[in-house]
Amino acid sequence: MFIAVSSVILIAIAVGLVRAIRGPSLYDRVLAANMIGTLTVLMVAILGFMTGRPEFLDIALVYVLISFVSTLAVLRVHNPGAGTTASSVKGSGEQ
Amino acid sequence: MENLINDVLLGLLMITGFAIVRMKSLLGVTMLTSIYSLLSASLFVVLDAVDVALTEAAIGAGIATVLMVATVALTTDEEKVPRHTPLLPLLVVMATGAALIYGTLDMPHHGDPLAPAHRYVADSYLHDSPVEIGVPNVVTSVLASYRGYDTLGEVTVIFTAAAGVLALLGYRTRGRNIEAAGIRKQVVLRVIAKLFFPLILLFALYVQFHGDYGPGGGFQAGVIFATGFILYALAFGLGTAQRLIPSQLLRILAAAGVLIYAAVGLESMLLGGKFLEYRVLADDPIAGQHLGILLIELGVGITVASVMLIIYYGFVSRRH
Amino acid sequence: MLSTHLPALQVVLPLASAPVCLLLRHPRHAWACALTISWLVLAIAVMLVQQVAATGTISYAIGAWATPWGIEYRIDMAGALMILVVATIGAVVLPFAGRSIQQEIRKKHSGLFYTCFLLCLAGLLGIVVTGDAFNLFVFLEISSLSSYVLISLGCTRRALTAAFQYLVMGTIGATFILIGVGLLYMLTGTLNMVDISQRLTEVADTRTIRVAFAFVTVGVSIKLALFPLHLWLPNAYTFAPSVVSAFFAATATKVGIYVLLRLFFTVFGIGFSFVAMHVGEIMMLLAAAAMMVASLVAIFQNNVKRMLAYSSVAQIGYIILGISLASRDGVAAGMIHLFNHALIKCALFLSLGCIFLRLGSVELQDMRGLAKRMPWTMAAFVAGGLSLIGLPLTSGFISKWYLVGAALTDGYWPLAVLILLSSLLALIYIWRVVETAYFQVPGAGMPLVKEAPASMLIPAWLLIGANFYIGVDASLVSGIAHQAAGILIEQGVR
Amino acid sequence: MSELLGHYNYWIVIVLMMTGFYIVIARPNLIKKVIGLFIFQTSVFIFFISIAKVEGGTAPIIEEGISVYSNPLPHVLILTAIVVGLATTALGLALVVRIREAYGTINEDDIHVQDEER
Repeated sequence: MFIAVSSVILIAIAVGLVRAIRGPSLYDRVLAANMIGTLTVLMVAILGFMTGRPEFLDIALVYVLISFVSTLAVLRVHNPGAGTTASSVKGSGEQ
Repeated sequence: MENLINDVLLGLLMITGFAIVRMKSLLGVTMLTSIYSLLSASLFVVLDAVDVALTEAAIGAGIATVLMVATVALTTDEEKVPRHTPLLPLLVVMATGAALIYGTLDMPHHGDPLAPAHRYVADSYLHDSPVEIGVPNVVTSVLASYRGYDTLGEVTVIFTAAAGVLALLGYRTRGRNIEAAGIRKQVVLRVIAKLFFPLILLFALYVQFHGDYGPGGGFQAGVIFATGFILYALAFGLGTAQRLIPSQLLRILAAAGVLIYAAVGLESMLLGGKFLEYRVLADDPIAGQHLGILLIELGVGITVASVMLIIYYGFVSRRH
Repeated sequence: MLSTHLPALQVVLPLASAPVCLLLRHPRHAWACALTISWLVLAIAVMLVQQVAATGTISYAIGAWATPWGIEYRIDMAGALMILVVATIGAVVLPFAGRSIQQEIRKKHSGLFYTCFLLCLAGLLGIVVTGDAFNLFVFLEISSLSSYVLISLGCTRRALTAAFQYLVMGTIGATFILIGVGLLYMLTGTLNMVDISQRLTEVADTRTIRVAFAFVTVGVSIKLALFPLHLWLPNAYTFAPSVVSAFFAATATKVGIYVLLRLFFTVFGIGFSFVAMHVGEIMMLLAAAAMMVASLVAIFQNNVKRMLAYSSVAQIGYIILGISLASRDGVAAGMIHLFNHALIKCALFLSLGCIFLRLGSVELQDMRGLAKRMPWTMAAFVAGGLSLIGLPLTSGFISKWYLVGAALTDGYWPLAVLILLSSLLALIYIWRVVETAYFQVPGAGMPLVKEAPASMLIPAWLLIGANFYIGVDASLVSGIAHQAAGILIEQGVR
Repeated sequence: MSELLGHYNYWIVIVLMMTGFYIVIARPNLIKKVIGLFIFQTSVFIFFISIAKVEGGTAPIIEEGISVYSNPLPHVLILTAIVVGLATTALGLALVVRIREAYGTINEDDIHVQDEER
């Protein structure tokens, strides 16, 4: 059971990694990173149950809360569609 | 099974590493670095290092990525093609790698329970710490008590980083709240941020005070706490966040955390013990250890949270 | 009662006062705070030296945990000498800083400057005092990170690139040390240095330990700017604020050398380091190369600070040369030179700081005829320069005397020739400055500058005075150094 | 053969370390250098944590009914080292930002050219 679940998750991570590396646009990469973040949460949860110590779900929770923030940060900075507003959004902006 | 997961994760890490070498878009590289951190954090869980996994996730995938993204935003996204052929670096790296591989030949096998590293000091930590300190998480008792002095050093390092970023980038308190205007439209983001913000802070407090029993402690809590505020700043603008926690207050808090830590050490000295000897802090040695660990973890949490925010403010308030 | 806690206080005092310094708003207050602390640190250092001299090696268990389980502070004679160097230089340099920093650093940064200075002081002292391999890494990083900041505060943009270059090389060095410590831990199961050395005897003949030795040595060599890993040093010293150059030249690399001594003798032992790994021969070659190449390069520098920086690389060569002999006399000579060079180089950089205060430059061409306008500053420079060359009656002569003696006892007469040749090169580069400042006429448009203020001259002259004192009566320094070297060799042979 | 099976784990980690090290010394882009340092250090952390693993062990949080735990000491060291690594990264990136402002480029080769000109 665990074998099946963790293999599926690992394969999904690998597929996500391919997207992150090949791109081609930044959004593909951001999305891939976010997806890998989500899969990592699952992975950690599975590992907790597999080794008989489910209290490690704590770590999974941290991932959930934090991976969201870095995705947000990238999207805030890189906003080519919005043109000049991109710089005002971040407060630092691009040159 | 665990071995298989371990191997696959190592393979994925290797692919990510090579991709980082080749990729030219720096934002892309930043994303890959964040993935690298996530993968290594999963690997840490497989290898039973839950505290380390928590920290790596909070730092690598959280704060470090945010800082790298901010730096790319302040500089440029494209990496120029190197002018000279990297022959010498390649040679240096090969030689170093070969030396290390040569060194592995006499190492104990991976996971060998009879390896010297597990038999001596670590073994007695596992056996004695429940009696001497009374905290189930051995990592916490070693970190905060047996090797508490390293942790004081660690807090000082992070404090140094804050002083450095202040000196290099400074920070400006914003008069007008420019970003807030642009954000007003993004309802989904603001609702989610509002939902998440208290949750993250609550979770940070849990990690802070539950560190004795499960993975966590002052450092992780501080990072999570700061991440909460970074989320807030991202959603509602830096100005709003700075009104919530002004820069001057952060400076005081960053100093206060280190001082709390040092004060615990000096107090135990005044009570007749050695520096950082917590057992003299209360009548009962175990209670003293608990009190000491609680206080220094508090100091760590305060300094780390405020230093992270100082650094974040520094990067984000910088303009051309 | 307090006296038992001195080892801990030595480090914790500057460490804990750094955050206080950050909170002080007025630059004057921050300076006063740092100054008071640095003098207290010196007082503690002096008391510790007395204690060590009276009772032998001091051990202090932090948190009262017994040695392999907790972190131990351990001070023997060699450590005591190092503490004394670092604390003295800190205490001498800070009075100078008050005026110099006012000019070279923006007012809003001066509080941060003193904070980082105290952190760096604490880091360096921590490295010396600690008996724990990982704790050494932590304090190394405290001192390194604060040095990056201190260097980056220099007034030109090249200070930034110099700091970055140092950061990259320093971090590589620290990571190498970390890898080495990991390998050592892997085979011994402990982190306490003395404990490692005891448990090492069983596993010393493994490939893992050899690699561990190589990594730690390379890592530390980057930190102490051993030729050819010195590339970060010239830029860092040239573009850092004057006080910082003076402080680092006298302490940072010296503490690195001390760590090397600890590794070779206390942790790995002479049998492993010098016989099995042949580190003596390698170090001797690199030291000889440093003495010749760096001195040659120094001759062609037009920026006097840069010239002194290259001269530092060469002088580090002298010290390493002494250590590479692995004899009591050799190590003692190395330590005597370590002490003397700290005083001399600090004095030289301080006098350059005085020049920079008035001229706003340390380029050779701007110093034409300067001796008439700043006689005291230039006299200090010349006195320091003479000592660098190694003329009799200066401390430089003493250290070279011992060094040549040690080389000859071991039958390395070519080394003695090299030392003399390198001194000749030092004569050339110092003469270039003397010639410019004393015998050339100032150019038409050059500003009429005044002598530097007393607050800056006195620290420089204090060091020059100590230098001449040692030149006449070296018994104290040489006594301590020989005693320290004796202990190290004793630890090393087992 | 058993030699190989017992050590391949460390070998992969060494490859990871060297990837980071290569980025630091071969790439002229300053941000890439900092990222290289980050990868280098993270890989060293993986190495330490691999040392700590005990076959059949579990996380070192004492609980009734569990007898084999992994080694907690490297975990503690790496917790400290991660923090040190973050501090270095933050300082490095701050320097990069300032260098870009002062030179208009973050390419090491271009910076050298500008320094030579003056």
